Amino acid sequence: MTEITKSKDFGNGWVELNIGPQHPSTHGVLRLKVKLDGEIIREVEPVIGYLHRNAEKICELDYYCDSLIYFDRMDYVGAMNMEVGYLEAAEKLLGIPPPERVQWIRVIMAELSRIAAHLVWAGAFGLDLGMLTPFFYCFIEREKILRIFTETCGTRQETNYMSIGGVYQDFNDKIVYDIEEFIEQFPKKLGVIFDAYVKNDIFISRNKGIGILEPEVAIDYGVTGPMLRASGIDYDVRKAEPYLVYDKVNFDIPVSYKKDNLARFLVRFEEMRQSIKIIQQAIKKIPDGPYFNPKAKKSLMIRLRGEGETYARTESPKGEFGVYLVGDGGVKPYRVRVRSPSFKNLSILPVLAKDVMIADLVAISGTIDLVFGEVDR
Amino acid sequence: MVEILEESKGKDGRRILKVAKENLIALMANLKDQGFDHLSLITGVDRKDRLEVVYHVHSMKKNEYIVVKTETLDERVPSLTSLYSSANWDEREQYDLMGIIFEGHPNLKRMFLPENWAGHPLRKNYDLQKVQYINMDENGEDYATFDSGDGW
Amino acid sequence: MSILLRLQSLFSIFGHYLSFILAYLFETIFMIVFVMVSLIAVIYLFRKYMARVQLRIGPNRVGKFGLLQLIADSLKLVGKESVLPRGRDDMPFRMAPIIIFLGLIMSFAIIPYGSLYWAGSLTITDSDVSVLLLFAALAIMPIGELLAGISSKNKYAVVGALRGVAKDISFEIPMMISVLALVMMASARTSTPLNLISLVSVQFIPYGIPQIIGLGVFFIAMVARASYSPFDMGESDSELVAGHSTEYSGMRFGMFYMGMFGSIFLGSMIVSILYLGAYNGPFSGDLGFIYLLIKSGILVILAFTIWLSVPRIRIDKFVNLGWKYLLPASVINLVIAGILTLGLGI
Amino acid sequence: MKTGDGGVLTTTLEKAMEWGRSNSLWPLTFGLACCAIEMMAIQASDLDISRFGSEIFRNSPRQSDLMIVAGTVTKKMAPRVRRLYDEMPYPKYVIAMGVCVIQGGPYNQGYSVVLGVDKVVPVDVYVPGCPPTPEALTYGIMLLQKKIRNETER
Amino acid sequence: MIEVKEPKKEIPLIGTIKVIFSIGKHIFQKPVTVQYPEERPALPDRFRFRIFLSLDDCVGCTLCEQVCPNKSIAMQKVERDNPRNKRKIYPDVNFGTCTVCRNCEEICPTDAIYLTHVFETSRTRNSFTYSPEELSMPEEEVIK
Repeated sequence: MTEITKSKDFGNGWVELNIGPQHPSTHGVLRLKVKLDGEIIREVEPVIGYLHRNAEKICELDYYCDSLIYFDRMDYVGAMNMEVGYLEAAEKLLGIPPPERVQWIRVIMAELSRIAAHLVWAGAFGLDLGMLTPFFYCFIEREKILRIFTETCGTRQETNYMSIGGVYQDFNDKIVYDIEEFIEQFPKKLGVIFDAYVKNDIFISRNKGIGILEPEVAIDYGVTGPMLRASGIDYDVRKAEPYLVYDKVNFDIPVSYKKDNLARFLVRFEEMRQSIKIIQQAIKKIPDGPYFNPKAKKSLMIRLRGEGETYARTESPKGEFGVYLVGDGGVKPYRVRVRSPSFKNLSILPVLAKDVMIADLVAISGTIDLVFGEVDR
Repeated sequence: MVEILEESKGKDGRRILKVAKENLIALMANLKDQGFDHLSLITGVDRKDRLEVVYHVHSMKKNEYIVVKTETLDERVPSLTSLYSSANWDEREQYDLMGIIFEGHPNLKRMFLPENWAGHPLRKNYDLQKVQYINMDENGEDYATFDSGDGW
Repeated sequence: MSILLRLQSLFSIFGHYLSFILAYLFETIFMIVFVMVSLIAVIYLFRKYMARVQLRIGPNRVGKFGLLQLIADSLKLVGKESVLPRGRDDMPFRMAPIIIFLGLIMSFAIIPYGSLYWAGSLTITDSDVSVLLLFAALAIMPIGELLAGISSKNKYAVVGALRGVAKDISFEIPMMISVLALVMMASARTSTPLNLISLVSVQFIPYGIPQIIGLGVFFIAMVARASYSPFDMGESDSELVAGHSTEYSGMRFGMFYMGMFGSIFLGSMIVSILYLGAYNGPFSGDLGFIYLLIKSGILVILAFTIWLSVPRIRIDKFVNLGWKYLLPASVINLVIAGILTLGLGI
Repeated sequence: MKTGDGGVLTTTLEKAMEWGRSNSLWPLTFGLACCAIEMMAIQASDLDISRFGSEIFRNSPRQSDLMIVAGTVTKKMAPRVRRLYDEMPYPKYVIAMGVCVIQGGPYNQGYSVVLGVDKVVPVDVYVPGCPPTPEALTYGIMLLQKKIRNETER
Repeated sequence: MIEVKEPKKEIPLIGTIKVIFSIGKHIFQKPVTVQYPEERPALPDRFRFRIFLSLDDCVGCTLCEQVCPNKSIAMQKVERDNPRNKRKIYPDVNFGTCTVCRNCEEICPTDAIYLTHVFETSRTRNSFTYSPEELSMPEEEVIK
């Protein structure tokens, strides 16, 4: 909308069209330079950086405990997963392992957050395709999760719930009761949303066979998460390299061999059901104990020193989320590097959206599940 | 066999291989043959006197992780785009923020910032006090400027 | 007796010519007021209905139940700056919204409304070829959309307008064929089958029952004409920002907005006239207009529900649908109509 | 009718226009970052902004009255924000949502974030919070409505 | 690992009609909207938004200033009679940058700085720096 382009002559009647940065289907500030041949897209070039917020630089200027707020704002729809990812790296670097109870709490919160992220995606994907109503049903469910977050830690979206070696506040009975109530009624509501999508012939025809991603290409481009699993590779960091207590809960990785948009859609919905399964087990197994490591007392927060380097990878809603931390013995990190899954997943878009129609481009970029706080950081 | 300068284990228990930058491509090709098909991350670390480039390589089948490190004094490192497609954007990003020039990269343009942005922000000697501004010209292309009246 | 003649007789004290001029003037004012009021009602209904389906409340801050919401909207749109973008084709750009609105009002003028207690017959124009007139008037609105898209010199608008044309071509022919079947059936009973009033009067059973395929084809065509989801590729808001009306603002956009809601109301009125027996119903003598409103209201709500729950069809799939399914279906419908008319003599 | 102090008719008309404008603020679909999700949440069922007549999120800046700048405005994005603002027809209003937009927020020490969107476009109402809860944003919109009707100034 | 199956193929149009009806049925459900200005949402106890400062408790330790990730807190000299605060410095908070991360509340050794439920802090001017006195006042008084 906002860009001017002079009509360039490509010699074959192609028109250059700028989609974004303000465009309803770019989920934020993606700009796509598209070469159009009538309705058919011949070339796509994503231009990113419109939300480059220099998080990696600012993390170097702050204490270890403070950097957490920048991680919250990376994948802002699934903030808890980002916190888990950073703390996995930071706790190894600083040598402060979290107590058992904290690990279970983190698993529950991360999975709730994953559901919230997928719900936002599911609603926005419907809007991309021109389906207005499921968005609202998704957000009603998401509000319930945010309600649990508010009860637990006081803020809705950018929770900043976890701290090094612990969590900010402990679970109480009401929170446990609310979570149980939520997971009891959620599968039914999810079924309504799911049916609203997949029973629809038009929805199927818009997604089936569109945007086929071969597994070899996906690995070559570093695509992870639901996108890779929809291409038939059962790679999930929660199973491949279990962190927290994911090895103590029983869940399955949803895989599809169809490789198209519909497969990605189904995999994400199945992931939500698996998350419910994880929460159901975790809420029963959660042990008593302290909710933070005494080594990381609140008053000592700003005096933690770390040396060496760690790389921790976790499974965020978008894919493999990695944090590479380098410390030089001071109270502030020396280098923070984030492997953001959306960034890698976006790099596959020029391959997927070649010789498709404009409507398909919207559907494909919808299934990639982009969050720009994470792409641009 | 490629000559490995140093082999160690990090705090997280991952194998770290240190290699001279001349041998980098050979080592990576070798690793790719062994099944390390997923180049997960490229990181540049500014060690003040030298630049360190860290590659995290991962094998989907064997589920193994290897960290390859190399160092450069003249900001130049061979590009891995011929081996891994995922190196393309990562290297552009590191060139943008860290100023590492990847030789042989097909399209080494800045990822996030405009082309004429002065300096590379993640370097330790980058001066945050010197504020730069960005504006857009008639064609929709960005340019950076030190003049506060010309941009935001 | 139509409104025009009654008005003329009312003004007959002014002499023959003056009374006709006054009658035309008042009729036009009535017409525009009726269209405006019904549009406001439809938009308000849509916003409330959408809100309730989405488990929300909808506008309720201005006036009781937010009844004045549309007044506020239109006041705002009137007071808003109407931007004329640089690089436009001036004349078509200014004309396009007027053409759309004109086409809408013209089509409303041709519809037979039936009668209401003391007001008598509400039909405005009565012509022997009103079916042809109606479809001629309906064909005006796409021209406005095309002009709007091409003249704004915006790539989204151009693509939107071209999609609109492709869409129109693919449903126009099946629509006309299904109307042809209707006229064929009616011609067995009446000497003026092209007159909408006599077309309604011969529907002892609504033609939607023997012509169920035609009803489906025609309803799809009417939803597509109003560019409602799933056929809103012309202004698909998640792909082409706002399609052909991207560059319009202020009251000019307001006309597009009204045109969009007006054409679904118009479409459901036409469907109820052609297929559902219009103002006929039990005890319908003086209540005809109410029956028509109820029938078209149900169809409008059906169209809204479809809009809210169905994703957009891709344009090539729709063209495919138009030529490969709708056209054969309408031809089959024509054959059925022929058998019914000639063979069975219904 | 006397000129200068404005006749009764013009004031009534002016009042009516202000009433119309304040009750029909159509926001621009313009999400930048985290706050955009909360902006979507005010549109969603739990805190239904359509009660105030702002339900129609228009995609084209030409048809919208209110720009909710939701999320960090980076230096690269600022010219585009300005351009979108220029494309909107008068009368137009801007709400700065979230602390990133007000004064740079958590990123105020960095190199690529505009410290306050009021350097780019004139802002009518500032809603602090990171991100503001939907209720806080609704309060901001109500404040803007009051401002349009010249009722209060905060 | 489980394989996700594609949904069963239905007769064309039947599924779509089912979806239309199942969505249309929602009109009979009660709306979930909480009408904000009239009905206050029941905020949980732990909900946090605006920072308050208890002037009598503050000892001027500057820990909150150090821990604040985005330098929203600065120490101000306030002439006030408080025997525990020898240096007479109190924090002021810039709500134009505060991200409600609650680090200051956690680290405060005397619980002088804490967060409360007040969230109606919108303004029409870009001046969000609250002096220590203003921080200890309720929001309505600050506006005046």
